[in-house]
Amino acid sequence: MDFADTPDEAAFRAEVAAFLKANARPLAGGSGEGPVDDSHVARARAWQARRAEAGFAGITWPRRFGGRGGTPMQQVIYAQEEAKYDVPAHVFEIGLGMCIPTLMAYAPPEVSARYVGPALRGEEIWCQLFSEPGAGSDVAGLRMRAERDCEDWVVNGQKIWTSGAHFSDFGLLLTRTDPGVPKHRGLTMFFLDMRSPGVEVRRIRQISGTSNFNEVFFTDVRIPDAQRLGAPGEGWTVALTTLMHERLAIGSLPGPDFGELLELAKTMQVNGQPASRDGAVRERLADWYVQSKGLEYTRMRMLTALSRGQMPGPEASIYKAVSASKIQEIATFALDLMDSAGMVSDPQTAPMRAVFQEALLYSPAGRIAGGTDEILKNIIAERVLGLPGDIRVDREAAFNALPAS
Amino acid sequence: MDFADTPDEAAFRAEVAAFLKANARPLAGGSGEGPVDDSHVARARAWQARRAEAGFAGITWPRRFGGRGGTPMQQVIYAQEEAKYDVPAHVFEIGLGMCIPTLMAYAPPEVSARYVGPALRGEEIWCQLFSEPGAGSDVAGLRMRAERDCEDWVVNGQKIWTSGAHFSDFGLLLTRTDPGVPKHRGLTMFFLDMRSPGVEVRRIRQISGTSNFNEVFFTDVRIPDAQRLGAPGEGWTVALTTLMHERLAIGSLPGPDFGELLELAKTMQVNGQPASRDGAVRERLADWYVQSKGLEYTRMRMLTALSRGQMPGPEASIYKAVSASKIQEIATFALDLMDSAGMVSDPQTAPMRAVFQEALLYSPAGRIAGGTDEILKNIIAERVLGLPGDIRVDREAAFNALPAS
Amino acid sequence: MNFEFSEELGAVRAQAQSFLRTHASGSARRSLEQRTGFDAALWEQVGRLGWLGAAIPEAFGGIGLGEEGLCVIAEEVGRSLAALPFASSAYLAAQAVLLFGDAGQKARLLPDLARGSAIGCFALAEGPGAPSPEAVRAVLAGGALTGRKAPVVDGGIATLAVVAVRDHDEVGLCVADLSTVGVSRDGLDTIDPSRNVAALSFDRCPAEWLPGARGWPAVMRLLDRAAVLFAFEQLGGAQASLDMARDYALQRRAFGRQIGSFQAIKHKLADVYIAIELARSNAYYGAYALQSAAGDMTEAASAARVAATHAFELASQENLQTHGGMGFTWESDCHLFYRRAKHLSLVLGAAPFWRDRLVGALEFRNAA
Amino acid sequence: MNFEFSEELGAVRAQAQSFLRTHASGSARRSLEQRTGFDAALWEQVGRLGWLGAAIPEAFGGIGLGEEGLCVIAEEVGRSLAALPFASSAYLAAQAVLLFGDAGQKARLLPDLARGSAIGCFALAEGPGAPSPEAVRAVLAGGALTGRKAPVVDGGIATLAVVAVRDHDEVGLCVADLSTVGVSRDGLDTIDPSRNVAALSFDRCPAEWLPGARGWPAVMRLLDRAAVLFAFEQLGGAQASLDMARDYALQRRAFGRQIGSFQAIKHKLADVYIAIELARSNAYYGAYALQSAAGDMTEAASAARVAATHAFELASQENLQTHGGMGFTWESDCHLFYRRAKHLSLVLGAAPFWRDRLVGALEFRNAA
Repeated sequence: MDFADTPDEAAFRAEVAAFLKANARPLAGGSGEGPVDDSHVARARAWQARRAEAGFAGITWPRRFGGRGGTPMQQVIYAQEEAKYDVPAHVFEIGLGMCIPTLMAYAPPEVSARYVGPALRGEEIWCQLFSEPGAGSDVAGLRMRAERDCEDWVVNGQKIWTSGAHFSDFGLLLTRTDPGVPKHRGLTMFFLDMRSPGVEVRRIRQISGTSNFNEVFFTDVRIPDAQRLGAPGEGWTVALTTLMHERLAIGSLPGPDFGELLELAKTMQVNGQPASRDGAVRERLADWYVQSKGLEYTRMRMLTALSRGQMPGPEASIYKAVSASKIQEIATFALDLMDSAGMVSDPQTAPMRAVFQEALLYSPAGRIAGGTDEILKNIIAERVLGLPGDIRVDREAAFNALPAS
Repeated sequence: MDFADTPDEAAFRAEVAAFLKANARPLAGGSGEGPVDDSHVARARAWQARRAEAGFAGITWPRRFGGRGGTPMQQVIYAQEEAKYDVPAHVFEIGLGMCIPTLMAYAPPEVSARYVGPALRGEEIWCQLFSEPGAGSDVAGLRMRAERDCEDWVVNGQKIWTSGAHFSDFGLLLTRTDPGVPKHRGLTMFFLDMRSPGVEVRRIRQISGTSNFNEVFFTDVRIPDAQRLGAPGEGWTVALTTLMHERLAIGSLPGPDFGELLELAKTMQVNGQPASRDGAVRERLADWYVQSKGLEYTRMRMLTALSRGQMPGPEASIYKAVSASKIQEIATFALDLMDSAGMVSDPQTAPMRAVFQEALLYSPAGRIAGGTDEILKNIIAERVLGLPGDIRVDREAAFNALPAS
Repeated sequence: MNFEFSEELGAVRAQAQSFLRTHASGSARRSLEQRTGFDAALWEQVGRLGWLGAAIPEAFGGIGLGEEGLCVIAEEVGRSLAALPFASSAYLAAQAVLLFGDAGQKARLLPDLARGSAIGCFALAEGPGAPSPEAVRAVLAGGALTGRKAPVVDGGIATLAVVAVRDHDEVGLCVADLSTVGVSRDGLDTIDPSRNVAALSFDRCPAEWLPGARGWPAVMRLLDRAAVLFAFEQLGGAQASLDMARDYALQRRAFGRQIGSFQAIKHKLADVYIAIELARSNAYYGAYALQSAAGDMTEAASAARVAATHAFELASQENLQTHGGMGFTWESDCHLFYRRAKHLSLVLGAAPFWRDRLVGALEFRNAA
Repeated sequence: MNFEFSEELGAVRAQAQSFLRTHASGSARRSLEQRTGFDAALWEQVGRLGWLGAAIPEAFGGIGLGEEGLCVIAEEVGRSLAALPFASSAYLAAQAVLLFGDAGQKARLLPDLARGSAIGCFALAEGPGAPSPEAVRAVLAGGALTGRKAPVVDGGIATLAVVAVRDHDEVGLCVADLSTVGVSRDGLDTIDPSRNVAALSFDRCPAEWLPGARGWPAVMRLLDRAAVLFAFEQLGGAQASLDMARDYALQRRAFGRQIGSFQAIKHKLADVYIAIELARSNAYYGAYALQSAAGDMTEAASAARVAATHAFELASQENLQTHGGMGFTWESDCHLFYRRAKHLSLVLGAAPFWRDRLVGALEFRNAA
């Protein structure tokens, strides 16, 4: 065993490193990503254009659409190297990671040709509009209605949890076109211009105070039939393509880990000695180290598989299943170590600039967004272990005969 | 708040205490219950006769059947006081706690009159034959066939997990008399003489080495129709009466608790000091204390309700739900404290006469027998919290159309 | 066997519950969004109802319901999430004066605390770490108090403070009027902005000892007693969280069924129920020990506190989780419970402190 | 990125798996019921296959597959539950001689250990408690070993023992032939009677130092290396437990459905899967550290050991639980895994010892 690149991988890594060194500043502490405001989006567009110019955008995409025609391992190597630099990358993750691959799979070549290039060069940003207030874990239970009217479809309803909707140019939209058939069979996928009349975007405020998501309201929005992806009623199949790409993007969540806790434990006191000497603290430090390293090495095993030409599957669900609740537990435990002062969340006052207090408030979202703990365990049980699906009462009944939530 | 008896309760307690003091030896360490061999059963019969003679058997039963016509609280007071004495009581728990109450509820008065007295006086012991190899948590899925033949029923099949079958005189037997209707509607209840031709009892060896249970095989066993309880096809309703009485009997399970662990922790070393000084050990001691006291005080709250004339309900499920896995966790943790010597199970050598090693081996059964962890949580969710039942696919189909396990 | 609150206190509970349902609804959210940390109008009403004097004898302006009465009200305050300095004033400041004050102090301070015209707070911590005598560095010497206490819950809105101080080697409690010169207050941002928290600085501020509270054991006695009352407040919050989760699980549908029909949700909420029942039973025993001056007050208080902290944290986390995406939005009330659960778990010694204290008491008893 | 065993070792694994499926089936049950604690016939075959010499150089009679080769075989031995003194002899005794013996000792001892004609055991503990130099009281002085070691896994069937001893203040390892006078052995009943465990008493028994193993750090170095190999054996047992549980959950029906369709079972087994994957990944890193002599051997070994102990204990417990009533009968194999899981978790320092060791190493690295 070793952690070395193959000769091809090493050559590609060197090429990437040279590009980055010439074009970006190395990270100097922090995540390098500030709040997603207009200027951030502008910087992200500029960086995406630079990447594309250098041939590092769409690394795995076909050359005919402007991609590099490279391997998934090259994609990973690029991401590993880029993570060392202070560049604004997240703005394009959903569009390039999920929406455009779906477009390339289902749109006629001339349509793809129109949209792929601008997306690749950061000129147009895409978002994904699937979830609804009544359709979260159960995406296929969505109600947004699209009705045919001559050459257009008329769309009414509400989407939610739409990352980046407020700065996106285009959106991938899953709608219900036939409520009279079972739920999975009455869906149709479209893409649309987010500036279409009747589209209204509102930010959602989270308990952490930030707004990573939006609600998007549709009132008589007209979408040309030419912007349909896949046949009417085939939207679920199209959506599975998108969601498959989402799963590949799931990683462990950022947040304080055993290292931060060890640092804290050295400065806190328990019974007159450093908390790091306390058995209960040491037990947790050890267990969280083992979990974190376990995830890190699991990723290396998956990369090894990728490097050998295999594709990782639903096993990747364990990242979020483990790390989401771990962050919440670490935050809770760290606050307990500070005792009453643990309630103070002012970064000027709280130990370690309040990383633990912040984590207390954002970690609950980590256990829900992008798949709840419960959905992830279902995925592992069904798709990895091969256990049966839950009993479904909604498979065969017409959608409009199901009770509403 | 106080823990005092009402005047009536105090008078009854004094009466019980006087009887016990005159007729039994106080407990001197240990549970007072040895292995259930022939001599134990004989002692148990003798003690039951003495109790009955003094009016302390069937405390809550009607006087017309030889009971005392007392209150559930008197039953509890008797049990509390008796628990201080070295008397063999468990042999009759199932018969008097579950079988005879079912008989009294469903048999004609003259039949009850024949059986209740002998059971009360310890002359006849009863067991309960419900579970089968293919019907554990799902008792109503049982397959044992009873077919009508003139004035008799002919029974074939196998029962399992039958406590005390090898020393019982009579049994309460749930059978399937109509496989052509949905599962809950095709059952019929009988009682039978355990010495009937065709009944064969085999002991089951558990991993702890003891045999608390039996398998019972039925080959063309004939049961007179007069020994049917309830109408044919009404067996499930009759069984619910029996099972309701079972639930009331559930208590916390015996096994090592925080007290034993504290004692061990004082003699084991962690990093050169007594393990009881180690933070991880202290955390567990505290949490297990809180759990145990929580159960103890919960019982007091239920007794208060009982004393006020209310009946405890499915809330009692929390005893076993908490204590079964607690014992397994305590045993596991205690062995870890001993490190490699924790594997030695010889009571002469192992710390504290190997209570923790023994608990390691018997505790898994505690999480299963009398309701698995999973079933208990379902009961709490459905019957206490009012959440919906699991989706049932077996409610309406004919039993013989269901796939076999 | 009479291990339940009396019928009289049952009536007190019913009245408190119904009053708070009407008047405290939205109290926490208003306090959170307007950053007042305090619902002044509700406080005035609560004072008029006599709740603040529940455990204060009638001779000092209370209504003499006893400690059990205060437990019952504490549970309802917790359930309602009311943004009140109730705990600071009634469980800590008033109890300190009642337990440790001399006759003059009781007569002077308790009536105002009982009617709510005075608001008390309790100033123990001086930065991170569990309660300990060594951590008390504020000094009271010659009637002048100097030091900095933080965080002090309700420190920004209180009129008087019970303060842990030292005079050379001796640690104890004193009482200080917060309107005098030499007191400065700085508001602190916390994880639960529906509650007021401040740093209090005393610069040669006039203060007087509570004569009965000299020595660390007296401070711990106050903490033990308050821990039971906090446990009831936490219990109320835990039960409200579970009720909210259950109602949502019955109402919300996914995959064509109520989400409460999935075992993942059912067993999660069963676990929460179990934690709450264990906490309730331990809290009851705490109330019994509080009222009856039982010999095992430390074990009773520690167990009640540990169990209630666990129950409210778990219940509020899993309530949020049960609500899915809506759970982590600002508009949902889930985060109000989640914040309050952590706030209450930290306010008077966190769980590790109480676990250690519990085992210490068990060792002592076992050795004795 | 090449974080996977080589194709060659993949073939070794396949061969081992297939051999053990045929020849080790029932080995643990026979050993348990006949109280032999040992499957002698299987041991002979395993010796002939060269497995015992997997990590022993060819010069000393081994087959030179390296430490990674031994890891792969260890996982398969664990999966099969084979009742063999494999760990005692191959991970501990042979490794001790290889690491710390002089040329003469290696030449004399290793070939027999490699072919299985000698069986080694490792005698460290002297009663309850985690490994520590202070707990070593057996004395080697003037070539004579005196002391009592218990428990010693495979102590009743081994032909030679590597023994932790002291000479005044210095602790280290020596090797003793168990057929000499002065050795007495007493069998010990344990929670896993499928394995032999004994107390070994040495009364002025001839023994010789392993020259490289003077000082406690050398003992710990052996433990670190063995911990990785034990982790693979535990991992194999954990995976076999999960496979058994999944198969049963697919086959067994209740309430008209496969029990594997209930979320309570699905999520339980998902938790087991997660524990196993984390353990597997940590064990892989342990194998890498073992083979490459990486600088973080202690962290790698401790993490592998802690994760594998947790995984096998959880997997074997929940396999039993998934089987319901059948799970706790003597006839079911569930208890064989359950017993072995606890046996393996105790055999070389239990989880608390390794957690403490891990954090100690992290503190040291962090401070350095």
